[in-house]
Amino acid sequence: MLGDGIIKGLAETARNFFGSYVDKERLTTVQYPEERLPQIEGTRDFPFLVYDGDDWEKGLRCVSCHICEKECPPKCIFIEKSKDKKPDAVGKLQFYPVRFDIDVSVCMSCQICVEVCPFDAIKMDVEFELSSDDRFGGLLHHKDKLAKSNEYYHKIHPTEAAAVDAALAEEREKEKEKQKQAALAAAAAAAAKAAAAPASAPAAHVPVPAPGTNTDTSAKEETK
Amino acid sequence: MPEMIDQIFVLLKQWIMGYVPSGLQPLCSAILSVLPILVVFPLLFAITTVLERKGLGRMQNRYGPNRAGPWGILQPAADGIKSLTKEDIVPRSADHLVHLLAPILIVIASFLVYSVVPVGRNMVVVDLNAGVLFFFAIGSMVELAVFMAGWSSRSKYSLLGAMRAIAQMISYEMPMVLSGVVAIMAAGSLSTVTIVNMQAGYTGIWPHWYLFTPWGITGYILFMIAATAESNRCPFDMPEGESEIIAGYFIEYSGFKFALFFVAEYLGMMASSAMAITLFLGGWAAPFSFLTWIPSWFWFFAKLILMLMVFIWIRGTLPRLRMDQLMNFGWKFMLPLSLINIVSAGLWHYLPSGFTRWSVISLLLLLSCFLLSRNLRRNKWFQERTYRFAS
Amino acid sequence: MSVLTEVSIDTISQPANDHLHGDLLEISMGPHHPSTHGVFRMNIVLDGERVVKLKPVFGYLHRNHEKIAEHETYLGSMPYTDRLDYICSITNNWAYALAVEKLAGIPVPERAEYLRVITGELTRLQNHAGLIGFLLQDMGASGTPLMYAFREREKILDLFEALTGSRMMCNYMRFGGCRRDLPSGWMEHAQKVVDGFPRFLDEFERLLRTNEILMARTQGIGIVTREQAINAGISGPMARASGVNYDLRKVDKYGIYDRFSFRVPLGEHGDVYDRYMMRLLEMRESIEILKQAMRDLPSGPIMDPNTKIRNFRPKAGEAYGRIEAPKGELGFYLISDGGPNPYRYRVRPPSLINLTLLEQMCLGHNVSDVVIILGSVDIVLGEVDR
Amino acid sequence: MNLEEIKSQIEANVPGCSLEILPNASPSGQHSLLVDPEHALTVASFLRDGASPHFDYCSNVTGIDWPLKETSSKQKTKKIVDGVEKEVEELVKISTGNYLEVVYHLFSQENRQGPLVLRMRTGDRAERVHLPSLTPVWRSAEFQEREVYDLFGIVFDGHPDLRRLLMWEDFTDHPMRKDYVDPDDYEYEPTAHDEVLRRTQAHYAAQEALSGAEEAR
Amino acid sequence: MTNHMYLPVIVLLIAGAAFAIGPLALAWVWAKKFSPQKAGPTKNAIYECGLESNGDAWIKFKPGYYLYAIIFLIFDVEAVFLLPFAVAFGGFTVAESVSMLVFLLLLVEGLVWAWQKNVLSWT
Amino acid sequence: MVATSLQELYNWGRKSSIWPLNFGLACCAIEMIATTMARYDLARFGAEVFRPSPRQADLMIVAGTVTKKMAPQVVRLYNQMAEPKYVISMGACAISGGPFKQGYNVLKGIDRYIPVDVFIPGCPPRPEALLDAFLMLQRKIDEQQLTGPGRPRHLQEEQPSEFVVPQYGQHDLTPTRNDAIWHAPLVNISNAGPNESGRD
Repeated sequence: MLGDGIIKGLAETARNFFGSYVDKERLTTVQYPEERLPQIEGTRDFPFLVYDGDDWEKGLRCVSCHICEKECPPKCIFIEKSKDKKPDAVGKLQFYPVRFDIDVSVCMSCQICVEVCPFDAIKMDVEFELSSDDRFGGLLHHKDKLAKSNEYYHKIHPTEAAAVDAALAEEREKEKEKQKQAALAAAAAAAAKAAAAPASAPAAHVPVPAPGTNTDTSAKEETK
Repeated sequence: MPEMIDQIFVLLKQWIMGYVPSGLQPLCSAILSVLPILVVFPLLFAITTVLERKGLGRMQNRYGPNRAGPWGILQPAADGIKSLTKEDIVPRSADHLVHLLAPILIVIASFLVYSVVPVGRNMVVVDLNAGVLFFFAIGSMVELAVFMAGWSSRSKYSLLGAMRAIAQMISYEMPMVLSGVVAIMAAGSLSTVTIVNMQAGYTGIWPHWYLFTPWGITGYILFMIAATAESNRCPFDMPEGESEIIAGYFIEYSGFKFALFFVAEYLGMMASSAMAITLFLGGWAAPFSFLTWIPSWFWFFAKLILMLMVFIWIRGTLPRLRMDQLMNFGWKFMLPLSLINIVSAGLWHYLPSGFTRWSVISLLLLLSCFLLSRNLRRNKWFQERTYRFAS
Repeated sequence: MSVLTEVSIDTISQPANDHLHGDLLEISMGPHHPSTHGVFRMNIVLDGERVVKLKPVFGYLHRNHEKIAEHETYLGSMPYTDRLDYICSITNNWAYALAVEKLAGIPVPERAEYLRVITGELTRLQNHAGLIGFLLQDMGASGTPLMYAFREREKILDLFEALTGSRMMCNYMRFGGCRRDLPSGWMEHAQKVVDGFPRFLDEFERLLRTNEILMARTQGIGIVTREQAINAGISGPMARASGVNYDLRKVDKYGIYDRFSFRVPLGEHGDVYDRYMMRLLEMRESIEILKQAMRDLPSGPIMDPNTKIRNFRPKAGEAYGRIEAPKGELGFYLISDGGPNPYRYRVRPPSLINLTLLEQMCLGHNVSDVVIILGSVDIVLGEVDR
Repeated sequence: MNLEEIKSQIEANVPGCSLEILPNASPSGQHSLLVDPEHALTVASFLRDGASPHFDYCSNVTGIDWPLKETSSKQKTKKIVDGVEKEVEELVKISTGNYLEVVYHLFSQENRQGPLVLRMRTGDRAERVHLPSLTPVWRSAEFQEREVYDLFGIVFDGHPDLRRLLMWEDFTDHPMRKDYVDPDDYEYEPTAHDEVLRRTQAHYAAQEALSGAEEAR
Repeated sequence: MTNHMYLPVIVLLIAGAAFAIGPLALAWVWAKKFSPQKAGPTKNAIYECGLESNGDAWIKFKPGYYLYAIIFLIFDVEAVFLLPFAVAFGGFTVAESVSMLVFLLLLVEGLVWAWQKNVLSWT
Repeated sequence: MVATSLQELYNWGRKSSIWPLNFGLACCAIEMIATTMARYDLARFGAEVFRPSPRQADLMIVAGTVTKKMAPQVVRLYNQMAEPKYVISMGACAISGGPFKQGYNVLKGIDRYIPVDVFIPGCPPRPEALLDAFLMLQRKIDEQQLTGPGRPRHLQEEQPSEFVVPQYGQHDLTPTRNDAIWHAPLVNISNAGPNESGRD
């Protein structure tokens, strides 16, 4: 009979129509600004820089090795390496980025920077409400905007962050062990040489510059 | 008391008329009759658009507009303000006058047809003794306006839309008129008021609607299909066929001119529904004898909204036909069937009432429906298929 | 200068000087058109509404993928492949990874192969669901089938997001494995989605499979015969709708596809309806594969331990690797000169080649048919123009 | 399927054609067959209809640009220097390339075999860029050959509709060639790198010269 | 009464026209007062999918379309005859009805003829 | 008083009824479609009426890569839209060329030719990000003045409503940008020298 397929279809839409009043499956809308979908843990949007401790400038894990900049497929990262070294959150002397820009208007959220970073310094954020009406200022994120604390990282990607922390701790442990060994060896060597010459000051005692003296002065000047 | 409420608008008008000097009485009476139409139907149009958008939303597992005003009911107001303040663009090469006249004409035509629709007991603008004829005649003006719009825009897509529109509308004009003829035969009058009055009686609790006869239901379905095509609604929305010819005949219209086409489309849809109600669903008559205490105008609008919802429902479900299929369906199925329907309505008149009459006419109609649809499906490209699998 | 000079009306022989013919109408459909699936353009010459000539015009989304890839490292091209056929990023990743693996001779651990099959078949599900939704949208159904299709698609996208981090641009595969192992709870969630999918298919079939309008609109439209399909290099569901029994999952048995039992649906007529039904039937087969793969998923590493991701330099040579992407045969042809970038990087786009017969399919049909024929080919412009 | 066998099959059936097997060092082992352009169409028809297996399915067509590449290596040669034969190390320039190449990947759907990689080379990269079109044999080559024509500039004789595929008609370059120079439109790049940066700088210098009012910080 | 019969229709006609023209006039006033109309060569060109339109849309369109109009005319005339017949039908004798049936059949024959001639096949 | 309420009404009407142009270019278009679908439901804001004709649309969502071949068409479509009209540049490609900006056929940002109201970064942006941008556009509309010198472009007589449509050239589009609307900041070249330390 002409029309039975049509009637079957009509029945289906009617079922959905009435179902939408009783069944959550048939009313899937999440009313965005008020309601939000539960955040999925693995989500990635744009990269951010992780820092340890409280001071974002001091605690940045980034040592500006330029690996992410080189590997970034669309080349949206721009790093300027410092000329001097500063102690990081655990007190180790490191180079640091004088300038670390990510152009989110170019970034393709591919996560390759995260993958290649040997220092776990760059991670993916879940923040997506970055709309702006300022094409040049609003979408070029500088170091200050990119730096986010490790706690924040734990909040958005708990499992991953825990794994990263464990790995870092292990590495530090190893590092410490190595340093200890080195120190022991050095001590032994020093002891052997003790008679010959007085021990020179170990490298870890370089005076620390006052915090905030050399901030990202250049970063802000670039765009207007 | 029920009569009081039923006739409240009529009484209101009479009360006002009492204060009007007799010289102005005809004019005032006319204005008072026309005013409600100008208020009620555009309002109904606004409600329908909200209903449609929210209803479609619900069919599609979502809410639909719910931000403008409480529950989104002010959405049409926002759309209206936006349309009013939107720039009006007329293509350079277009025929400016015709381009301007088309939306005006289509709205006029859409309003005029309401003058013969009885929306309640004693509630009709003018009881023309050729009311149905008037309805169809004025309804054809819409076709003209649509063609004017499409042709004057001088865009290729609008030209295609206009060509489709004119072909489609004249093809479905015939089944629409002919399927209405059966009701006229039964009522013996072209006056819409008489036709409704003829259906106002009851047998037991059942009303004397023409819908409840074999030729009536056939006529009703044919009329509704034709009305869908006449008002360019899905699945017959070829003249504006969004996915094919972009926006069809009104592709070059912006601002309020475009809104007027929108208004006219819905007014046309409501007018066709109103005529279907008048011809087959007993107009303002209550569906059961024990419900007659509810005012007649309520029943009319209840039926109207119900039918609009069916339109929306269909729109939410069906894909569009193709032009040639539409024409085939119109000329090779609708037209012959409506002619047969006229014959069977005639036979009905001469056969003795009772079960025989029912079964003979039903059989005749079903058989012809079956044969005609088989003819439509004769094409080898119209079958369910089974598929083979390679492993 | 007009871009429309490409098809000139003079070059078309006017139909017989018959009083039943008017002037020909030359129309450009696209690049902005609601149903050209992006920025595709067809120059159409119409006699009334009948198509007498149709020339596709490409390039409105030519994003220089191949040229950019010649400047990128092998790893750096991986996220770009996501954006080829942007609906099925995972299968693109897979094809590219496969080509690189062939080029450099990299083995893939078993668990990674299973993960590839699972994500790849999920991709096929969501692509086909989306396609039939779009096809019906082109046919004029006002959104409802598309909404239902996207309702299901969102569920699969949630799975992708949980696994790969992104809804559409998954960037999931690496040469020698996959990027990330399953997070906890993913498998149960996926199981639920896969088990619920047939219900959606049933619903969809009730909604439209036997619909008279759908049958009338799609049957006998845009016919491609078996011989034409093979000669024109048509692949994927579109070829199978014409009865070509050529599914690379069966032919090449790449990855671990020889371990699963599934059937390949074949059409007879090669018209739009067959292509539509191929997608519906293939989804059911994909569900079968998914069930088997999820049942058999072994544990183990997901990356080949000897493969470097950074500073990856394959030996000089070339390789052509191909997979059965949802749209057809997706191939990558790579030439290495020993450097960190491919010397030549070529994508064999199924969408583009499936369009070869577009004109032939459309001739003699209506404008309305053109959009559904195009819809049934299942093109994605990112891949057509690259 | 063996490439040698196919080669001998073709040689037996297409007289006068010169074929060469180009080895492929990669683990994929997809060696290719270099066909001379004069006989390519005959060879193609034979491969489709006469060869066993029938290569009825041409999957992929693409072009490759091999610009002139001069490598110099030191070679020891014997030379008579001052009347005495000496072994002298000499810089020998080896030039390779300087041609455009088209590659066809053929498969047999019937026997499910492949790929057979067919190659053709042009005479040089400037004038002698004509090659026979294989579209008459495999329709699937139609768009792909157009693409090669567009992006590499190889002219396919016998192609039914050879126009640019991806770029616009008035475009004069062939962007996939290795020596293609991109248009200079990087006026502003917040995170400019390498080549882009150099071009941006050049651009800005030029701009400053034009309008001195702009303050270059 | 009869001379006022069509007065409401005329009023409705005027009102309908006002309903259309009123907002258009309002929009015009708005444009004059606040939001200037900005015509331009591209803006007021014909829309064709974002390209410049090539060739005119006002062509000699396929005459096949007009055949439908002719057939429509025939049947419209039929309807004009049918309507009075329908009104008077209640009082007809069988013979009168049969004569009307003959008239109908003649038209049906015309339809069948057109059908056979493939005039009703839309291409 | 009257003017204020008129302005409020005007802004409310415009912002509650933004009809986007049915216009998708690439990947982002799929997310744009997803935004209109049941889960995100752009219709709640009255914006599900995707008009296929630019005459009836208010908002152009440039969703995806604008190639040089497509740019003239995009500008022409924008020109053919009726005022007031808004543009959302959705996704990295539309803003700056994004990942494909090094391609020879990719336009480095649609704002070179037409004025853009809101930029959404992301590749592609999540549907929520589009909703967020949409809300931002609504806020922007809400703040617009009906009179006075601060009134938006479309209310000012002297401001253009259509922009130069670029032409296909032999190597590139001509002009490569519309200087009237596109003002790039100058790069601090000395700071961004190519041969700095740590780069290899």
